[in-house]
Order: sequence, then structure tokens, then C-alpha cells
Amino acid sequence: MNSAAIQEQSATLATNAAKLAEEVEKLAQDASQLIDVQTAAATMDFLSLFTIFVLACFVGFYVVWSVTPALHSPLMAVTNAISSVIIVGGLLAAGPADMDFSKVMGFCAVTLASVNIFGGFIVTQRMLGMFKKKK
Amino acid sequence: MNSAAIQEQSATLATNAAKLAEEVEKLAQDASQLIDVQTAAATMDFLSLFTIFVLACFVGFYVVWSVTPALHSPLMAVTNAISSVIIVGGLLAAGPADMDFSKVMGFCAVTLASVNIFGGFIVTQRMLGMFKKKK
Amino acid sequence: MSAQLTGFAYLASSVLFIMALKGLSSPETARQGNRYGIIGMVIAIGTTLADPSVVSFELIIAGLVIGGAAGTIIAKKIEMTALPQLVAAFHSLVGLAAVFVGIGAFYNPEAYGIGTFGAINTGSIIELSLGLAIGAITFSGSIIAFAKLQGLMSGNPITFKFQHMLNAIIAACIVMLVITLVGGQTEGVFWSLAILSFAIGFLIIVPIGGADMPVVVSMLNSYSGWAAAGIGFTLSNPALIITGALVGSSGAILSYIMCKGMNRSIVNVLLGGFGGDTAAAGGASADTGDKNAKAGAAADAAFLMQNASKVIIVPGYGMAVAQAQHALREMCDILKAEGVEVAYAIHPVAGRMPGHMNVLLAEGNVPYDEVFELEEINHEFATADVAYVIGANDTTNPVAKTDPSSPIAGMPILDVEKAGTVLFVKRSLSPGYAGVDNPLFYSDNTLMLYGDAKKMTEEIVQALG
Amino acid sequence: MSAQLTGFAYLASSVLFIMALKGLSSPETARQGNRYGIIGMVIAIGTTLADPSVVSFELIIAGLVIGGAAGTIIAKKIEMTALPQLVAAFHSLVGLAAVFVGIGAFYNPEAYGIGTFGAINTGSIIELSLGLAIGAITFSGSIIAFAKLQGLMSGNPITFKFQHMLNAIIAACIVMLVITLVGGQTEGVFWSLAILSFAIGFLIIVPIGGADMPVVVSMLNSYSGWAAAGIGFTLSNPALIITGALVGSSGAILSYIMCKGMNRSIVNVLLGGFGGDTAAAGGASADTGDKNAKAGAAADAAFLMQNASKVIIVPGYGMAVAQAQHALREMCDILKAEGVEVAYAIHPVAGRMPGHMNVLLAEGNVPYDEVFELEEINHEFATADVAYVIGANDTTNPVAKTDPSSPIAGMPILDVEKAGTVLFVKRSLSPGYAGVDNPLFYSDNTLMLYGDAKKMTEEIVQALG
Ligand SMILES: NC(=O)c1ccc[n+]([C@@H]2O[C@H](COP(=O)([O-])OP(=O)(O)OC[C@H]3O[C@@H](n4cnc5c(N)ncnc54)[C@H](OP(=O)(O)O)[C@@H]3O)[C@@H](O)[C@H]2O)c1
Ligand SMILES: NC(=O)c1ccc[n+]([C@@H]2O[C@H](COP(=O)([O-])OP(=O)(O)OC[C@H]3O[C@@H](n4cnc5c(N)ncnc54)[C@H](OP(=O)(O)O)[C@@H]3O)[C@@H](O)[C@H]2O)c1
Repeated sequence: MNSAAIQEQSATLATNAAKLAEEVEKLAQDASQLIDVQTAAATMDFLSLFTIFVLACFVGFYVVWSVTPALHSPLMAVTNAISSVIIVGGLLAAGPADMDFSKVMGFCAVTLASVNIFGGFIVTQRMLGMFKKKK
Repeated sequence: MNSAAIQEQSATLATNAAKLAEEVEKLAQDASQLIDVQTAAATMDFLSLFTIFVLACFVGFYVVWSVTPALHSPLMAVTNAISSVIIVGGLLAAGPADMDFSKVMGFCAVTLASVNIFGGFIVTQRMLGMFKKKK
Repeated sequence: MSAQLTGFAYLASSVLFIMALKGLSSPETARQGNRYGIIGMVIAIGTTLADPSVVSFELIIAGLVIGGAAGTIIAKKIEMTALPQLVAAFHSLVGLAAVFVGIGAFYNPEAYGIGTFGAINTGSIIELSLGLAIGAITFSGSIIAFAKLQGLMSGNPITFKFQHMLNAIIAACIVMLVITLVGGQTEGVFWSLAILSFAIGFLIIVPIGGADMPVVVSMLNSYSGWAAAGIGFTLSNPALIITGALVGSSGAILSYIMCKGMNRSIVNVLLGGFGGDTAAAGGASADTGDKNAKAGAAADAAFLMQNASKVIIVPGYGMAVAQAQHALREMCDILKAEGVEVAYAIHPVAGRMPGHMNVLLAEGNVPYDEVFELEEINHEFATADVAYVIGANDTTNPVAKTDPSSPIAGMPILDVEKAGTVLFVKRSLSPGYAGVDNPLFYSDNTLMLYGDAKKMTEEIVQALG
Repeated sequence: MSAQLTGFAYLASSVLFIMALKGLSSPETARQGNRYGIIGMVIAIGTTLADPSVVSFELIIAGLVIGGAAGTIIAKKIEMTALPQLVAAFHSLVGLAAVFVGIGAFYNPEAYGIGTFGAINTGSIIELSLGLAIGAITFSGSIIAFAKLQGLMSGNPITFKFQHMLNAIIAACIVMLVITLVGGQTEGVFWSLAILSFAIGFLIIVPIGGADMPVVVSMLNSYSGWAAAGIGFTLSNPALIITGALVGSSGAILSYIMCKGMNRSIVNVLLGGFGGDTAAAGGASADTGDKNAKAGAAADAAFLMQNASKVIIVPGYGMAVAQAQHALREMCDILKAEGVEVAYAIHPVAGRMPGHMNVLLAEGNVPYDEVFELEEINHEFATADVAYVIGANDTTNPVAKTDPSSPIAGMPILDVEKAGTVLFVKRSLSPGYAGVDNPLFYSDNTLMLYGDAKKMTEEIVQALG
């Protein structure tokens, strides 16, 4: 390998390296832009959840006021049952493979919430089954 | 510069280049991961919007049924006014700096929607102003 | 303004719009509700103007000023009797605005962040073309509705052969154009879509009778709401989605209420050929057969009502046409001063749009707590001495209860026949909007007061004074 | 399951929960509504089980089976009169479940994707500790409410010196502990928070009288709803947010309705010291002063009602205690067979929980279209010959209208005094829940029927037969 060839080669290498560095910079930029976008998406996410919450409050207001007073007891029982959707939290705690304290807690939560879910829906059904029209 | 030194230098350069290439690859991976996350966020986004839409339909159903029949005419007028919130689209089209066809369209949309907004709210206010209680 | 702040501002304006409709649940809270609506709109516009992509304000301000001035003048000048056509006219403007937004978005998609010219995202181009189509249909449909209601064109259903087939073909073309547009976004296809949509809006509405227009307007209103919600998905803008859902529900529910009040299905209304100029051409005297209707004079009516202890007023479309509300209130004031109990009974589809009678009576300074809905007051006719039916007809027609083959069969009816005496103020024996003869005219306890509703009522006022 | 599918499944379950409550707007749709609720819950649980992080099912299935069996047995066995305490008991379980979820999340935050043990995200640790605190308060508060309603402890308000100050100090400690937890997440602080929350739940509820418990239960229900919504934010789970908002609104609105029905403010209820054992200790005879109450026998009542053309039944807490609903329906059947018109009038706060009387009457096979709310039937007492007041008292007490200084002043009242004769079935002249003497007992057209509601009604049935 003569010195000229080597020099040439090293020059090419240097240019390539420079190009690579440029590319790296560009990619880094892109990546940081993406992070920006992602952060924006994340804030939008809280915003969506909040919007959902606000609308759900309106729905709750209207749907509960539309319940006939005669069925306020079943209403209490059924809200009791559906508020046990918190069982979702218990399932996630009881789900992992390793047995630990948290899994035991999850089991307890699932058990208690199940009492409520079954009990709440069944007692509601029992109450509602008694409401009959004049024959 | 002797050939050994040059060889050494070119070897260093090559290693650097290789390192750079590695880094580039890593960055590219990170970036693509970010894109994945972003896409996930975007689907969540459609989901949020859809959830919002579903809840808004419930709210619309209840809020409109709760309107007293005596005020159905003002209801028509005021929904007319608020449906002109489509002016948002017109503003975005009319907003850019360069004058073009799309900007003219935006101007037209803004003008028409304004007629509706002002007209709708004012005529509603006029109607409602006439509803009086027995003295 | 940060993205998050923008989001909260749009949410606030949606909540204010909900509050605006919520306020309408009672006349006491309605004015405050309207104010909420205005604040919501100001917030929505302000938030959009603060968007970094909006940098040039001349045209925007010009549009707001011109449009705002026009809107203000129209709203201040309009007669309350012209409400149905006003709503239709405003409505056409929303449709056209949506078309302009669609065109703007097609030519400058960057402003909306939905792609570049000729290469708009698939989802967005679908939403955009649907928005354009619905906007165009709303525009041309509402224009026809306006023309029919305003009397610029005959209210008669315009029907011709192969009408439904033509409509079906155009509808198919529209669907195909939308699909083509997803494949390649050429201007030709885009404009064809716009033109065909205008055409079908026109063709769908012409066969529908003038008096059915309120149902149509309300239905188009509903469509435009769903279209706005669709655009909201494109722009990821919850304010548009929520408002669209509100407007969509409102239009759908009002159409439903009107159809139920007439006991007709929405399909029946849309297929058209019903409710033409029969109501408008009331001046012509109808075929009275060999039945006998007793006619009375203003003095008779005055005497009867003066000596009554309870009078129920039943206003209808004729009162609106004659603008008799002020004279009517004057008459009732005199009766009340003489110790007669007076109440107003409003049928859900009295007049030509929902709540029309209530607004007119309110304009005539009738306190709203003297005005009752059908269900509230219907049992009281039995204890009333006089029912004063002014310009109403179908809404009192007992045929709805007795003849199951009649076009108004099953429609809920104000039981005026149960009152001691029924006074009918109208110009002739001709039928009302539904074209069904009213047997009550020939009943023993009915007295016809032939004449214009306003003039007749003024004569009664004089006879009373 | 993909993230998107999961999201739609949770949305579906929320919509089904909304439909479940919507169904309750009429008894006809209510059963279908309850079925929607069950489907919604199945979807929510199924979706969570399909989560990739849930890999071990033994404990979960064990929990579902044990809990499900217990819940089923309780729900099938329970007496309808014991509904208030059942709701309180179920309620305490939700609270405790929330506490367990909180503890689980604290020790294994990875399962929820909110950080690692000792290093949970700031937002999440705040939401988590608030969830824990509210859950604990709900638990201990509901346990006390249950004990008072079930008679396991005295219904008397338990008050002591510096009570409010002690509560304030504990509340301040709780706030400080939450703040400390944000700084450093030590187990000691976490458990102190849990213990203090249990304590304050206990301390807040003991001073409140037994009869006020339904308001308290409903209020705690509302809190727990908002807490669930908070947890929904932590987990980014719209289903929890929506359900939380539904439950929160429901509890708040029911508390409001109860307070309005008693004309008291929620603060007044929570400050306690009202509504103790006065109602429960009804057996003791009250100070009758020198006024005279006419006493009658079952035969008198039978004679009066047999000869009436219209009888209105006014049930109250005493009917529930005596389980008189079946005897009552039997009596009404006989009366109806003899051509007497019978209707039931339900005061919004009759009994001890909203809708309590309706459920009991339904259990006694009374058709729900014979049962009317206060506003629907109040004007009919004037045309009724007999009002049969069975175990009700405060809800008929005219003092609410006449004496503005009375504790029940302003409370809406059933106008039983306008009926021809008022029959009061109760064991003595002692006052009801509010401890206010009822002047109607001494009225000329009142006849007291002393005795247990069920026994007395059965005697009347015999006298009628
Ligand atoms: N409100 C809505 O939302 C709505 C929407 C769509 C359709 N509709 C339909 O509109 C009808 C409304 O019933 P309605 O009882 O109010 O009205 P109607 O049945 O249409 O009758 C109106 C009557 O007013 C009389 N009249 C017209 N001009 C008059 C004048 N200047 N002075 C005195 N009388 C005059 C006419 O009789 P003469 O010609 O003899 O004077 C006519 O019989 C229903 O059939 C309903 O289905 C209503
Ligand atoms: N429904 C709710 O949501 C709710 C919630 C919280 C508070 N409250 C309060 O509860 C009260 C309800 O009013 P109310 O009129 O239903 O009941 P009340 O005023 O509490 O009176 C019940 C009456 O039943 C009698 N009684 C008890 N056991 C009896 C038996 N075995 N047989 C016959 N009579 C019996 C008692 O009189 P004797 O002892 O003489 O027999 C007592 O006076 C209101 O003050 C309300 O504010 C209601």
C-alpha cells in the first residue's frame, strides 16, 4: 500500500466518519423531536382522561336524576356492585407469577370485591324482580 | 508521516467509524422504539376521542330531552349558533401568511359562520327575552 | 399557548355549550344558558386564533366583522313569525361554511396537519370528503327548505318520474367518488363530489311538502352535527366532537318529537308528496257537504266568554300567520280582569316548528306560566266553559282518535270537544295542514267565527270593552 | 389482546354500566338494565385477565369463587327490611378492597406500571395514598354505620369533649403524612397513613345518630366513587374514571335528596348529635300533656274503610320494622274487592333509606302502579275518605308547615290531615325519628290504632273478612 493510497483511504474514512457524525446528529434531533411529540401526546392523554371525567360527571348527573324515586334502593345496591370494578386493581396485583405480599393483598381485594359484585347484582335482581304491575 | 503512523491512524479512524456506526444503529433503534410508543399513543388517542364522542352522545341525549318543549324554538336557534363552532376550521384555513385559494375559502367560511354565530345567539337572546312570568 | 392549555380551553368551551343547552330546561335559566354559549364560542375562537399556525389576521377580522354585522342585523330585524325560514337560512350557511372548510383543507392540508396537497392521509381524506358532501347536502337542502317556507317557491311537493331512481344513482356516484378520492386525490373528482352533493341535497328536498320542512331542517341539522363530530376526529379536536354530538342529538330528538306529534315516521316524511299548499291555500272555501256549521259573530263570542268561569285558548298555525298574538293577549287580559280563568293549551306540533307557539305567545307578552303542554292541560277541557281555538285545526281534530284509516290517526289531540262551547276562529271550513276535514266544525257545541284570526280577536276585544 | 381492543372493551363496559343506571328510570326496563351491568362487569374482569401482566390465575379464581359464593349466599338470604345495613356492609367491603389495592400497588408498583418499590411516580403516589385514605375511611365509617343500623351498637350519637378538635388534628396528620410520602416512600409513613385513616373514619361516624346513617352511607358511597375515578387516572383506565363518576354522582345526588327530604343540610347531618334512639325507643310512651287522643279498635278501622270510597295508605318506618307489608296488601285486596279505591303515598324519606318503602311494598306484591310519590298524590288527600297511616309519623307531621322553629320545619309533608278520617297505626304516642310530637294525633278526625303495625293490620283483615 503506498502512502498516497493510504492517505486517500484515510481521507475517505474521515469523510465517512464526518458523514456518520452528521447522520448521528440528525437522528438524535429526530429522536428528540419524537420525544417532544410523545410528551405532547402524553399531556393530551391526561387531557383526554380529564375530558372523559368531565363528560362522565354530566352523564352521571343526568342518568341518576332520571332514576325513578321508587327505584332508589336498587340504585344504591347496583352502584355498590359497579363500584367494585375496582377489582381491576386487585386482579393486576394478584396476577404476577411470583408469590409475594402484594399478591396476597391482590387476592384479598379480589375476594372482597367479588362478594360485592355477586351480592350487589343478585340483591338488585331480587329487588327488581318484586316490582310488578297491576294485572 | 510514516506509513506505520498512518496505518495506526487509519485503524483508529476505522474503529471510530465502527463505533459511530454502532451508535447510529442504537439511535435508530431508540428512534424506532419511540415511533412505536408514539403510534401506541396515537391509537390511544383515537380511543380517547371515541370515548369522548360516546359520552358526548349520552350527554346530548339527556340534555336535549331535559329541554322544556316551550323552548324548542330557542333550542333550534342556539344549536344553530353553536354548530358554527366549525368556524375553527375556517380560522385555520384563513390563518397562514401566504395568500392562496385555500385562504380565500377560509375567509368565506369565517364570514358565513360569523353570520350564524352572531345571528343565532342574538335571535335566541331575543326570543328568551320575551318569556316572562306572571307578575 | 401550550398544547395542554389549548386542550383545556376547548374543553371549557364544550362544557359551556352543554351548559347553554342545560339552561333551556326552564325559561328562568335559559338566558344565563345563552350567555354561557356565547362565552364558550368566544373561548373557542380565541383559542384557535392563539394557534401558532394562525399568523395573518386581516381576512379573519374582515370575515368576523362582515359576518357578525350581517348576522346581527338579520337577528334584530326578523319577525318572530318568520322563525322557521330563519332557522333554515342560517342552517344553509353552516352547510356552506363546512363546504368551504372542506375545500380549504383539500387545497392546504398543511394548515390542519393532515398531509400535503394531493397526499392527504387516508383517514382524513375520507372524513374530509364526507364532511364536504354532508355540508353541501345541508346547504342545498336548507336553501330549498328556506325558499318553500318563505314562499319564494311553491310549497307543493315537486315529484317526477324515476325521482327515487335518480336519487339512488347520484347517491351511488357520491359513494364511488369518495372511494376514488381515497385512491387518487385529483381536483376533478373532488369538485364532482361537491357538485353531485349539492344536486342531491336539492333533489331530496323538492318532493317534500312545504309544511314538512321543519322536520327536514331539523334532520339536516342533526346530520351537520354528526359531520362536525367527524371533522373533530380529523382535527383531534374534542370541542368539535362534543359540540357535534350535542347538535346531532338535538336535531335527531326534535325530528323524532315532530314525527311522533304527527304520528308519522321519518321515512314517510322523507318520501315526500304530503303536506303541500293545502294549509297555505286556506282561503279557498272547502266542500262542506250537507252538514251544517253554525256561524257566530264577535259579539256572540264575547258574550260567551264573559260569562264563562274558565276559558282555554288553543292557538295554531293560523294565529302565527295572522300575527294575532297581541290581540289575543289583550282579549285575555280583559277576560282575566272580569274574573275569568284563562289558560293556553299548546299542542306539541302546533304551528310549523317545535315551540313556535310558545315564542309567539311570549312575544305577545303572555306569561309563560299560563301556557301549558298537552299532557298538562288536556284533562282540563272537561271543566272549561269555552275553548277558543284560534287558527288551529289538525291538532284538535277528533278523527285522529276515531278513524284509524285517517292520515292523522293516532296523533295525540287536544280534547277541545269536551269544553262547554268550542269557538273556531278561521277563515273558512277548509282543512288544515294534513288536509283532513274536521267533524268538530259541525258539532252542536261549536260556533265558527269566520275571519282573519287577528281581526276577529280585535272585534271580540271591542265587543268586550 | 391489543391495547386498542382493550380500550374498546373497557369503553364497552362503561357504556353498559351507564345503561344499567339508565334502565332504573322505570321498573319495566330496570331488570334489563341490571343485566347490562352484569355483562359490563364480566367484560371489565375478562379484559383485565387478558392483560399480559396477569399470568397466574390460581389465587384470582380462588378469590372470585370464595367471594362470589359468599356474596351470593348473603344476597339470597337477606331480609328486605335489612337493606340499609346490607348496603352499609357491602360498602365497607369496597372500601377495604380499595385499601388492599392501595397496599398492593405500594409494594408492587411494577404491576401497575407506576414505578418501582420506594420510587413510585409523584402523581401516582399522591393518587395512591388518597385512594388508600378514602378507602380506609369508607371501610371504618361503613362498619360503624352497619353496626348502628344492625343494632350491634347503640344508635345514639356518641359525643365527647374536644371531638371536633381531635378529628381536625388527625385530618391534619393525614395531610402531612401524604406530603411526607411524596418526599420519601417509607413503609412506616404508609402504614401510619392507613391506621390514621381507619381511625378518622371511625371517629367521624360515631357522633352521628343511627337514623342518619343512610345519608352517611350514601355520602361515603359518593367519596368512594371519586376515589375510584382517581385510581382510574393513575391507571389511565377510562372505565374506572367513568364508573367512578357515575357512582360519585349517584351517592351525592341521593344524599342531596335525603337531606332535602328532611330539610336539613349535609353539614348539619355530619356534625351529628341528632336522630339517636328516639325512633328506635318508640315503645316508651311519650308525654301526652293534657291533650286527648282518641283510640280506636281494629273493628272501627275496618268499618270506616269498608264504607269509604277512597283510602290512601301512608307507610313509614314502623311498617318496615313490623314487616307489615304482606298483611297490608291483603287488607287492600279485600278493600279493592269491595269496590274501595286504594292508593299508596310514599314520602321521599319515608323509612330509613331512599326507595325503602317501594321495595317493601313490592315485596308484599303491591303493584307499582298503585304506589305514588308525594307530588303525584298529595292533592288527592282532600278527596280521600280515609288515610291509613301505618308506622309513619314525621312524614305526616303538619308542624313542618306551621312551626318555623321546629327541627323539621320546611320539610315537605304528606297532607293526610285533609282526608276525612286519619287512622294512625303505631304502638304509642311517642314521636318518630326527628323527636317532634305530632299534633295530628290529637286532631278531631284522627283515630289512633295502638299496636304493632302487622298485628293491627291482621286484626283489621279479620274484622273485614
Ligand atoms: N309544529 C311543528 O313542529 C310542525 C312541523 C311540521 C308539520 N306540522 C303540522 O302542522 C299542523 C299544525 O296544526 P295546527 O292545528 O296548528 O294548524 P293547521 O291544522 O295547519 O290549521 C291551521 C288553520 O289555520 C287557519 N288559518 C290560516 N290562516 C289564518 C288566518 N290568517 N286567520 C285565521 N285562521 C287562519 C286555516 O284555516 P282557514 O284556511 O279556514 O283559515 C287552517 O285550517 C299539524 O298538522 C302538524 O302536524 C307541525
Ligand atoms: N328514607 C330515608 O332516606 C331517610 C334517611 C334518613 C332519615 N330519615 C328520616 O326517617 C323519618 C322517616 O319518617 P317516617 O314517617 O317513615 O317514620 P318516623 O317518623 O321515624 O316514625 C316511625 C313511627 O313508626 C312507629 N313504629 C315503630 N315500630 C313500629 C311497629 N312495630 N309497629 C307500628 N308502629 C311502629 C313509631 O311509633 P311508635 O313507637 O309509637 O310505635 C314511629 O313513630 C323521617 O324523619 C326522615 O327524615 C329517612
